[in-house]
This record gives sequence, structure tokens and C-alpha cells, in this order.
Amino acid sequence: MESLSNRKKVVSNKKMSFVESLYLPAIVGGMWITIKHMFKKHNTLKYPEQQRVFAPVYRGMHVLKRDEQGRENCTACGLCAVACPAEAITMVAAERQKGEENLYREEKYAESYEINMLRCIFCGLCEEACPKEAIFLTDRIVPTNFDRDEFVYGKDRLVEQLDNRIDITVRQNTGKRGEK
Amino acid sequence: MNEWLDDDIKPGNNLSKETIDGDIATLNLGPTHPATHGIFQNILKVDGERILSSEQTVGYIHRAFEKIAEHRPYNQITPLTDRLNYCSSPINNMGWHMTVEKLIQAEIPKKVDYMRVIIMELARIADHLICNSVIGVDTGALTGFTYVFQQREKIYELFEEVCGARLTTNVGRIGGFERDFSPTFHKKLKDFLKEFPKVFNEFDNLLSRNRIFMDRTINAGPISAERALEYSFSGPNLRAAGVDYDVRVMNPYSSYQDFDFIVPVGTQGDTYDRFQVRQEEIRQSLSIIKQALDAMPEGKYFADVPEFYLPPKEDVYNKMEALIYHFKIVMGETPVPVGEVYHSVEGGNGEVGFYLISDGGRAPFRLQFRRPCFIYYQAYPEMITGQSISDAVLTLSSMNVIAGELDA
Amino acid sequence: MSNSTITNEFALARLSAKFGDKIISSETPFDLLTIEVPSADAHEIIQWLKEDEVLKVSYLTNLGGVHYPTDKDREFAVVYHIHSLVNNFRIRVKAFIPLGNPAIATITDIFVGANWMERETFDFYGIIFTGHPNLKRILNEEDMDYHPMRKEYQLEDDTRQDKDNRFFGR
Amino acid sequence: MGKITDGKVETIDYQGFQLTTLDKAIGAARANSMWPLPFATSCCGIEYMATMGSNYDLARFGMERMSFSPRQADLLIVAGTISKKLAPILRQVYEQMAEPKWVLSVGACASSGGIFDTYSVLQGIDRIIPVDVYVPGCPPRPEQIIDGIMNIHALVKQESLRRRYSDKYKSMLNDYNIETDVK
Amino acid sequence: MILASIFESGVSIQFYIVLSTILFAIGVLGVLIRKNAIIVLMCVEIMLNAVNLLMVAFSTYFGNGDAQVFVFFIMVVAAAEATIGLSILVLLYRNNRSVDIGLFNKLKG
Amino acid sequence: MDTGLLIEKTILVVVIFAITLFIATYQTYMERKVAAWLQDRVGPDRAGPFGILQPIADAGKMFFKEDFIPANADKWLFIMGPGIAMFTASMTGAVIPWGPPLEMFGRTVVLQVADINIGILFIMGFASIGVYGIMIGGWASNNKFSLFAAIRASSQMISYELAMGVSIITLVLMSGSLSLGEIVHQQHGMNWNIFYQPVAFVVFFICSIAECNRAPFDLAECESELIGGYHTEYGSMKLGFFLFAEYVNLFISSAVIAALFFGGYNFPGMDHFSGNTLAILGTAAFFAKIIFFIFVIMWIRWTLPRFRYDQLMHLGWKKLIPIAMINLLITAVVIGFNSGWFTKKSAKVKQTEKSVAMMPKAKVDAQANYKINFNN
Amino acid sequence: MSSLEIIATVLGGLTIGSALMVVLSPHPVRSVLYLILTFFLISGNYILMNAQFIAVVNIIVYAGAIMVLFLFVLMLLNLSKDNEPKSSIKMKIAATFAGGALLTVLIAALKDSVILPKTEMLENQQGMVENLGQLLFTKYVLPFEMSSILFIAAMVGAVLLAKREKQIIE
Repeated sequence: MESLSNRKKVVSNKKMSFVESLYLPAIVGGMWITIKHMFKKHNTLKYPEQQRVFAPVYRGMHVLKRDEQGRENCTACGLCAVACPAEAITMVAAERQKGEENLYREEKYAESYEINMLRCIFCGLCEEACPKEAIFLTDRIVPTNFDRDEFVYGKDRLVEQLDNRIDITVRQNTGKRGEK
Repeated sequence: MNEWLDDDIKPGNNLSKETIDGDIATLNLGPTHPATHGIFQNILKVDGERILSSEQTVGYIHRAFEKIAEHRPYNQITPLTDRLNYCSSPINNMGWHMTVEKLIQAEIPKKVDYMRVIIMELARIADHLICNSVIGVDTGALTGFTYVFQQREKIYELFEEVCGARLTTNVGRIGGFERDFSPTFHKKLKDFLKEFPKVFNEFDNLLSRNRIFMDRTINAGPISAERALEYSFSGPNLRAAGVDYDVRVMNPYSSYQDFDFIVPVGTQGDTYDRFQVRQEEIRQSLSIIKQALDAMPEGKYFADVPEFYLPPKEDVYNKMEALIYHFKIVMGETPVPVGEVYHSVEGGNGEVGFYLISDGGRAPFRLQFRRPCFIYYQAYPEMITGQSISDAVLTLSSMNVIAGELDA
Repeated sequence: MSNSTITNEFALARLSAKFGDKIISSETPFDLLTIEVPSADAHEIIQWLKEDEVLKVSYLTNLGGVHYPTDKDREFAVVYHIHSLVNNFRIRVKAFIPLGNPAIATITDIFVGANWMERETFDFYGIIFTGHPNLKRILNEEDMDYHPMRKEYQLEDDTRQDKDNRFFGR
Repeated sequence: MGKITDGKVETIDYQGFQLTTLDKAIGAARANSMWPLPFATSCCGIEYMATMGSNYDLARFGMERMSFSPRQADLLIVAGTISKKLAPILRQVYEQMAEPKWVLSVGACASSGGIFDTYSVLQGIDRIIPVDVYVPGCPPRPEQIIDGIMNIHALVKQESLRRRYSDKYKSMLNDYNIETDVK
Repeated sequence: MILASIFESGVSIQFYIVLSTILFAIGVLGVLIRKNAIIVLMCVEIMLNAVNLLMVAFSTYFGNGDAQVFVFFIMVVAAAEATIGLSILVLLYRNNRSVDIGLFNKLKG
Repeated sequence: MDTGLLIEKTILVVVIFAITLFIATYQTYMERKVAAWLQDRVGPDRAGPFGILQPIADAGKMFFKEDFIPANADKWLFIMGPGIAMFTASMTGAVIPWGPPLEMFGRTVVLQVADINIGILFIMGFASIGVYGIMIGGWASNNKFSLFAAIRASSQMISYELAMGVSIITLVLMSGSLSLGEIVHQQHGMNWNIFYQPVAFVVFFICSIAECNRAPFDLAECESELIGGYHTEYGSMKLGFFLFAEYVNLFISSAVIAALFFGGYNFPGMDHFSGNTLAILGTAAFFAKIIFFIFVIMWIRWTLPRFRYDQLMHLGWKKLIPIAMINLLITAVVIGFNSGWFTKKSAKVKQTEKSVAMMPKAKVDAQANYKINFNN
Repeated sequence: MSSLEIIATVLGGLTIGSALMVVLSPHPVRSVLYLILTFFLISGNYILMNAQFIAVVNIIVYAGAIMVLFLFVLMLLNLSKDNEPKSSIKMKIAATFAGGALLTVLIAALKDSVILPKTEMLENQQGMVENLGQLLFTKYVLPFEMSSILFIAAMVGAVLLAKREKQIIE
């Protein structure tokens, strides 16, 4: 068949030279390559003992951010649930009562907020959809578990703890996101 | 041709009933067979080790992509395309983005094109590495597999640096990228470009001129160019048969016309050809990445399509217009032109096409994926007829049939 | 179609010269020549396209069905994307068939590769390809009693237990 | 090992048995020599391959010998989408495995169906076979897969040799309609 | 050698004669009652072995190696017979899908 | 029979069996570690320090796994298969001379269970019946893949035995003895057969890999084609026996290679030692050689792709057998030339000279040396 | 009876028993296995008679090669108990009588026919490799060579017989 692209090049050479047909040279060559690796340092991450640093933009377990004053950012607008292709997010909105200003930033807040981690595909669309910078994916991984019900993460496990803040500034700044 | 086979039984020859004499056994290759790992089923009729006929069953991981696509807004379809050919998800992602961009007639900055080229070629390398190293594993040489998988791991780290995921990348957005390449990415990419050729050559030396490997792969599962075209082969499998059809060259997208690369072809379309074509394509991809990196233009990493590309978070918080666009995009309420568009990209396994019919609604009215695996896998019985079981296994792995793409 | 040597107009003219009024309509959305043909003549036209010395549209890129539930007697469309590798020219052929008799001639005798694509279309839409050597379901189970891609069937089968639809507004 | 009752999953109490020294020794042996049967259908299978590779090296746990024959396998690793068409095969594989056996469900698709809430996909393999450990993620990182395996190890080490003969275990299998020939 | 002194202690040649005769008779019995041609071939091997046993016994008793050399030749013939016999059987099986010895009837004419 | 000898041999048998089992067990560990090192990995490291307890964990697990016999399998043969494999594998160790004689309790203990004068034939015999375990196991499983494996294994064994036998005969021609002990004796110091018969060594080495069913000749169990091959249906300890037999075979064939071609317990500079020191050093040298060959075979396994069935037959029948035959012919001619068969006096060569003449000169000296040493 | 006599008797009894099982076992594969056992026992008898070489060669040739062939053919043809051809009871009884008669006649004829020269037993070295080799290459060199020709003929014949003919029927 004539060339369609004018860039055709046959790359597969099936003719064996005499030396190649003797088996042994290639075998010895291959064994030489493998034995060289024997004296190289291994490349294994001994996982439970050693941990790899993930990329700052890694899409791992979610966090519901609080602002500097420790108030929850989420306003329960439901955009994340709509944006979720796996339909893994459910929430119940509630009105902020008087005296709760130190807890919730907006007038509305999520009374309950659940992510089904077994459904979640960690695509990051909820993070993008959130207009309030409330939900972020982090570089932590979701632990495994024995029980399917355990994977429905409520606010107790999603909202960041005040004494254990999760820094996502690197994530926000990597790739200069938002600079237009 | 295998010397122990009779001359009259060769692939492509349709066996008459009379040929099939006495000692026929039925062998069930799959679904739980190492070579098919749960997805394919081939019911083989064998005479000794010689395959007389084969009947395939597919659909074991049918996930109804096309149906889901009719129920999801455009931006939520990107994660779906990830899972088509999961070995090279970014190519599918970007193919989809380009399809939508074609529909909305967005103007894409050159920089986005070049970034896409880099990511797509990395994905192609990862895809071909898996395929070729698995050919190695199926011939029994496991070590090459572990060498190149360390490099593939590096590619995944690169993806992780760009988008935050390794395999199902969901990289890019309609209109561009969600963020620019970070300095870490550039550094890692440079390291990769320096280190990869060495390891890759080691892998090549381990297998490609080894007589045992050549004997195993040459003439295993061949298909002629004419038959391959009849079967609508595309990608490396078609090129192995000698037809230099490459979407990147024929219908350049994403500025592929700017890059200089050759289209490697084989001669007989057998396993060895497929292996070598993929090997050379990896080298070409490397060269394309280098060219793209050197000629990377300055500019924005997204197109000016406010109806589809999410505004930055600060603007959403501060500007009314941005907030409205944000809600509209997320809810999928931006107006989409009505129309039909077909766009194809050169995926890891061939022409990945997106046939999109839009009725202006939130979700596509119809989205059909042209899945190269699905199309060429039907030639498998013809390719292995008259071959031995070992050849059948090798042919399967060298065709690189990805179940996600096969069953959709 | 950047370096195509055959223009859409030329191809359409050639087609019209041969088949005349069998080309029901034609348009070129996004630079891709799209013709609509009667379902009875699709086979003949595709065969001619393949064998024509000038066009040589001999590579079947894609074959699929579309369901338009609201169009009376045009409920189903079978869409062929065919490609001339030599001329780098693509053409899309559409044939509409009614819900009452969703049958169209198979093109497996022209393109071997159409086999599974037609089976898939049958599986999804229930379109009967007459003359197909092995027209049975391919992706779904054999005993499935409906054709899931038709618009009237829903995506989910409601076996999912961990979702509360109230929260989704869908 | 979990079981479904009224759509809820409940876990068998592993602390119920007093472990003897033999139990502990055999538990440790089993934990360190789990031969996996990778039922790797889709994306997660590729990540499973990455886990097998040099960078994460399952061999450290004594798991590099893959048993594609169910008779020899101890751990069924279901990685990837299981469609309704594939479900009977998966179940058959599980039934063919010799006791003791464990199941690791890797990834969203296998565990719950993931994004594929469709007519063709099984919404979680725990509908047909009992699952011991779920690994979330789509696909999970190798770290997560190893994490799941470590959880399986913890389970195995706690398991009494007699558990497989217990009524609780049998009744759990009965809930899945799996016949057991353990006397 | 200790083993060589066995005959001194009384295992007589008669013992081996009887033994090999019985073996031979078993071989004959097998040829007569079995219809599977492969088994029949195997019974022929038993008969040959019975002869071998006797040969070796005589050779030992008369202190003459010639008989053992003959055993060697018998083995050669047995091996040749087995290969040819089996290939004929395979051929027969291919044509008739059976290894019934009765099928040899058809060989005539 | 002398009671002392009986006790001595019994102890020897037990010790050799124990060592065989131990080495076979730890070969699995070695295999895993070697594979890991060749592949930039760590290998087992969680079962005990450096994963040293890995084989024990495997054994413990398999022992307590459900013992399963497929419903439609031939029950007795199914059980017999692994047993036969194990038995034949461990029998061959009997004729291998493990070291120079040891002086103990006033007796000279020969470190060889039975120095029968047809030791090589004994090895050939047991090598040839080793295939029954695989064949019976594969057949009894009533599984098509197992049956394929059984058929593959049997034809492979028969084919490679021929070339193996011919290459051994070359050695027998040179040394003039069928006794393994004698052949090892003759390779005193560095006077190893590999220097005289490199071609025979290569052929024998390849054939012994094939007889062990090791990659690249592991067609009987190749995972990517036949799932588990002959042991697809086996689980628990029966599988353990099969795998164990494979490793015992590997150990024994490494030992035979070391004994036949690499001087067995002989090592350069052994004349400086005598008595028990020599015995211990010699045994150590022998085991070092064995472990080296085990390593090489593993190294090959993790490097090379495997053959296809027909290519395997092709290699065996059309390459190795002719090479071995030609080698045999050349050796015979050279030996004949050395002993003067082609000169005029050939007719008058006396019977006694013959056996001496059949050896190269260096060998004769070595033999003389050995006899002197031995008698001291 | 001395201990060695006991050994010989037991060995002989086992030999007869396993040979009988070859004939009586309904399962062809088991027949083969019993035959292998028989060969091992016969080899044991050879060793008792100090014919080491013949004993080992018996194992190598019969157990190692011929019986592998038999087993191979059985597996190749996939013969099992089910497709084993059956012979009638009448036939069996007749055959047993015939065999028994033959046995009686032979034993009667042979039982007292040999008179033993007892002295030569002690120094018996006839079974040793050297002596057999001497005989083979001097006195029996011609038959030896002839047997190798016979072997080659058998090999060629087997290959020719088993080679598959072209089977396409036009």
C-alpha cells in the first residue's frame, strides 16, 4: 500500500544475523543487563514504614475548610453534589442561628454533609464547583476499612479540626490557578 | 509459519468442516485466565495445541458509558472518558475536550495545544510501555516489565504533578487546563527525558533481538494490511500491518502539524511487528515531547470561553458575573450549540473518535465513542486460527485490548 | 480535513450524479460531508462509495445508532462514518428507520469490521440488520429483555442503595 | 468479613475466639504468605500491576506469586468493575477457592459500583460474595492497596483456626447462598 | 557381594522359572481378555519381560553373560515394537475413534 | 551386612535428605530474593528479619489450607502425583558423592550413600521417571489445561533426555567409568571436565534446565498460557509437594552439573589439605558450586522469555541432539587418536592399556594422584 | 527360609500381583501405572540376581521411555474408563481357561528340567557393565549394529505413521 503520510518507515527487522541466530549472544547480553541491576540500589518504597510525598495537587481525601477564624466555609449550596459524577455527596442545609457566627461563615450551613468515599472517584469536580472555597481534596489518602458503612464520611471526619489544620495553600497556588 | 503446522491451515484460511477431524478439544481461554484476567472469554476449538476456531464473548465489564453520557453535563463526561482506555486516559480526556471545543468553536491558544501534546505523548508512552512489557511477561520474561514499570511510575508522578491523579487523570478542562505546569513538573519531566531512554534501551536489548523472543513473536497472530483495513484496524496494530495511517498526521489536531516525527510501520502485522512499532512510537513520542518542550510558547493555559471554563475562585467570590457563570457551568446550564460533530484523536490503540450530537441541552443528546479496541478485537479469531495456544496468548496481549475500551 | 484532496462539493456532486434523488439531504456540519439516504439504499451507496475509483471511501470508521424518540417514523438513525484513507476524506452517511420496523441491510458483506458494530447497535437500540451473520447481543447478557440505549429506558436500575435522590435535584 | 442484612453491612466479630499459640503462629504464616488471585478487570488492575512492580513491590509481603488458579489462592483481589454479566463468574471463582480465603475489594467500582450506577454494573461485589476489606479510590493508589492488604493481614492474624468451622461463618455463607463443604 | 550370595541360600532357579512362567501366562491372559489395543500391547510387554527375567536368571545361574546381551536386544525390539504399535494405534484411533482390538478385523482385504 | 556401615549409611541418608529438604526450602526464598534483586526490588522482608522465615510461612500456610480434591478427578492418582514427584526427586541424591571421605570414630566415612558402579545410569533412570509425577498429576486433575501440561511435559522430557544422555556418554568415554564417584575422583584439583568438554557441558546444562522444568523451558506450568499447568487443580500441601519436588530437582541437577563438569568437591589447591579438613573444605566447595549453579539457573529464569512448544522440540531434536552427537564423535576420534588406534600398533593395544588410553593424559595423572591420596 | 529368600518371594509375589492388576484394572491409565510398578519390581529381581546394568536399563528403557509413550498416547487420545472397550464374560472365562492351561503346561514342563551347577553362583559378575560391554562389542557386535538399524527403521516408521496427512477435502 502506498504511503499515506509520507513519513512511513519500516521499523521491524525480522532477519536474524548469524550471530543473533546462535541464541547465546542475546542470552548473555540479557543476563549481563539483569546482573547489572542486581548491584543497583533497589527502587522500592517500603510503604507502611516509608511514605511518599504526594504532589501538592494530589486529589485525595476531602476536607471541609474553615476560615482563619475557625468558621466553616461551607454554605450548603449543593453545587458540589450537583457536580459530582458519582453522586456521592449528600447534604442537609440549615439556617445559621444567632450565636453561631463563630461556627459558620455564611448564613446557611450544612447541618449534615456526607461523602460516600466508596463511591467517590476523586475527580476533583466538587472542589472546582465550590464557590466558597469550602471543600478541597487533599494529599491524604482515604484509609481502607472492613465495613462498607464506615465509608460514608460525615462532618466529623471531613471538617478540618481546629487543632489540626490542613494546609492547602500550596495546592491553591500550584500552577498559579486563578490568575487570569 | 510454524513449521509443525500443516501448510494448509494458516490464519485467514477459512477452515472447512471437513478439515476439522477427530481430536478436537474445547478449551475455555478465560475469563479467569492469566492472559485474559477476567475480561475476555475465548472458547477455542483446538486440535492438540493448534487452534481451529475461536469464539469470543465480550461485554464482561460493560458499563454503559454511552448511556451515562446522555445523563451527564459536558464537564462531567471527562471522568468517564478516563475510564475508556485507562492506560492512556489523558488522550481520551483531551479528545473529548477538543470535540466539545470543536462544537462550540473555541479558539485554543497555542500553549494549550503544546501542553496537551506533551501530556498526550506521555500517556502514549505509558500505554505502549504497558503493552510491550506485558508481551514480555506473557513470553515469560518478567524482568523487563519491572524495569519499564519504574519509568511508567515516573510518568504517573508527572501526571500527578499536573492534575493530582495517576491513572484516571481527569486532566484538562474544556478550553484548556485547570492549572499551568508547575516548576516541579518541568524538573521532573527533564529528569524523565534524560533517564528514560537508558532504561528503555535496556528493555529493548533484553527482548527485541533475542532469538527466543523473535521466534516466539514473529509470525504469531499476523494479519495482512488488506484484512486489517477491512476490519477497520487503526493505531499501532494497523501500522504493524504496514499501513501508515495515523490521525496525528492525517488530520492533525492540537498542533501536531508542528512536530516532526515518523510513522513507524511493520510488514506482516504479527506480534513482533506490533512490538517493534510500539517501541519506535515510544521513541517518536519522546522526540515529540522534546520538541514541544523546546518550542513551548508563552501565553495563557486556557482559552477564552467563559461559558465553559470556570472562572477563578476569587472572582467567583467577588464578582457577580463570574459567580453566575460559575453556577451555570457547574449546573450545566450554559447554552450549547445544536449540531453534530465527529472528532478523533490518535489514542494509544488507534483512532479514538467522539461522535457527539447536541440538541442544546445540558447533556449530549447522543455521544458515541469510536473505541478502537472494540473494533479490532473482532479480528482476533481470524488472527489466531491455525496458531498455537501460546501464540494466541501473545497475540491477545500484543493487540493491547483494553477492556474498558472494548466493552465501554 | 486539512489536507484532503477531495472537496466536499466534489464528492457530493459525484454522489448526486450517480444516485440522484436517493440523496435525501446533505449538509456539512464542521466540514464533514453528511448525507442522508433512504434506509433501503444505504447498502448500495456504501458499497459504491467503497468501490468507486475516485473516492475510494473504503475504511469504515464508525457505525452507530441514534434514537430520536420524538420524530415520527424516523425514530432511529444508523450513522456510518466512512473514511477514504487515500484521499483523506471523510463522509457521514445517515439512514433513518422507523420504530415499527427497525430494519436495515447489513454492511458486513462490505466491511467485515462492521460485524460487531452492528451487533452493538442491535444490542443498544434493537435495530435489526438483515443479513447479519450473527445478530445477537454482544455487550449485554443474552437474556436481557430490552434495548437499553433507547431514550425511554432509564440509566439506573435502582439497585443502588447508598443514594438518597432527594439531595440531587435530578 | 461483612455481610448484608437489610441492605446494611455488618461485620463478624473477630475477637470472639481466644487465640491459641498455634492460631497465632499459623495466622502469622498465613498473613505472610498470601497468594493473591488478581481478578483485575479494569483500571484498578493497572494500579494493581503498579503495586506488583518494583516501586511498591508486593513481594515484600510474600505475595508475588500470583495464583490464577483459584485452588491455590488465599486472597481474591477484585480490582475493577464487575458487571452483572461477570458476577456469576466471580462467584464461581470465589466458590472454587479453598478455605481459608479472603476477599479484597479494590476500588470504587468493585466496592460499590463507583460512578457506574447503571443497568449493567453490579453495585458492589458484596452482593454476591462476602468482602473482607474495602479499598476506596478510583483507582486506589498502590499505597491504598497495600493498606488494604495490611488490613487483611491484621484480620488473618486475629483469626482463629476454628473460625471457618464456626456456625457464624457458615450462616454468613448461607446468607450468600454459598454452599460450603467445610464440615 | 552380599546380594550375590542369595542363590547360595536357596532361591533356586525353579523359583524364577515359575515366576516368569506365571508372568508370561498373565501376559497371555491379558492379550486374550482385554479389548483395548493399548492394554494388549502392554501385555505383550509383560510377556517379553517374563522372557527377560528368565534369561537373566539363566545367565546368572550359568555364569554366562550372553543371555543378558540378549535381554538387551529384546529390549531394543520391545521399544521398536512399542513405538510402531502405538503409532499404528494412534492412526487407528484417528480413523475409528476407538482402540477396540476388534477393529483390526477391518484390516483384512 | 556390617552394622557400623548400616548405621553410617542410615545417618548419611538422613543427613542428606535433611539437607536436601532444607536447601530446597530455602531455594524458594533465594528464588524470591534473586528475582527481587534482579528487578530492583527488595523481595520478601516482612516475615522475620530480611524475610528469612518466608518459606516457613509458606509451608505453614499450605499445611493448614483446605485439602481439596476436585469432584471429577481421579482421586488416587490425584494424590499419587505429588508423591511420585517428591519421591523421584529425592532419590537421585543417593549416588552423588558429597565430599571427600571423612575420618570419624576410627572409620572412613565415604560421603556417598551408594557408590554403585552405574551411578550415571541411575541418575538417568530417575530423571526419566521424574516426569510421571507431572503426568499423573496433570491427567488426574481432569482439567484440560493440566492435561496439556502433562502432554507437554512428557514429550519435553523424552526429547531432552536423549541429548542429555549423549552428552553424558561423552563424559563416560573420557573417564571410562559409569560411577559418579570415580568421575569426580578423576577431576582432582582444577582438572575439571568443563575444560575438556565445554560443548557437552552446554548441552547438558540446557537439558538439565529442561528436565527440571525451569524457565525458559517451563512449558508444563507456564503461567501465562496454562494457568498453573499440571498443578492448576492442586492446592494446599499437595501443591507444596509439587513445588518442592521442582526445587529438589533443581538442587540435585545443580549437584550433578557440579559433580560431572566442575569437579564436585575438588578445588584448586586441595593438595595442601588432608584428612577431615579436606573433607570439610571439599564439601564446602561442592556446595558453593551447587549454589552457584542454582543461582545461574534462577538468573536465567528471570532474564529469558520462554520457548514455544514446537520451538522447544525443534531445539531439542534438531539442535541439541546433533550437537551432542557430533561432540561425541569428535571426542571418540580424539580418544582413539590418543590411544593410537589410527597408527600401526593399534591392533596390538592390550586390554589393560585400553582403559588408561581412553583418558586424556592429564586425567591419568590425576587418577594416579587421587589413588595415592586416597590410600594415604 | 533365609531373609533373602523371603525378600525374593515377596518381590516375586508383588510382581505377579501388579502384573495381574495390569490385566484386571478397568482403567487404562491405572493399567499403565501398574505396569510401571511391575517393571520396577522386575528390576528389583534383576538386582537380586546381581544384574545391575540390566536392572537400570530396564528402568530407563521401559519405565522411562516406553511407558511414558504409552501414557502419552493414552492422554493424547484421552482414553478413560468410560470409553474402554468391554469384552464379554464368556470370552473372559474362555480366556482365563486358556491362560490357566498354558500356565499349567509350561510349569509342568519346566519345573524339574534344570539341574543346577551350584558352584558358579558365587563369583557371578556377569551383570557388570564391563563384562556386558566386552560381550556386546566383540561377540555380538553385528547384532548390536543391526539392532540400531532396526531402531532407526522403527523411528522412521513411527514418524511416517503418525504424521498427519493433508486433511482438506476439496
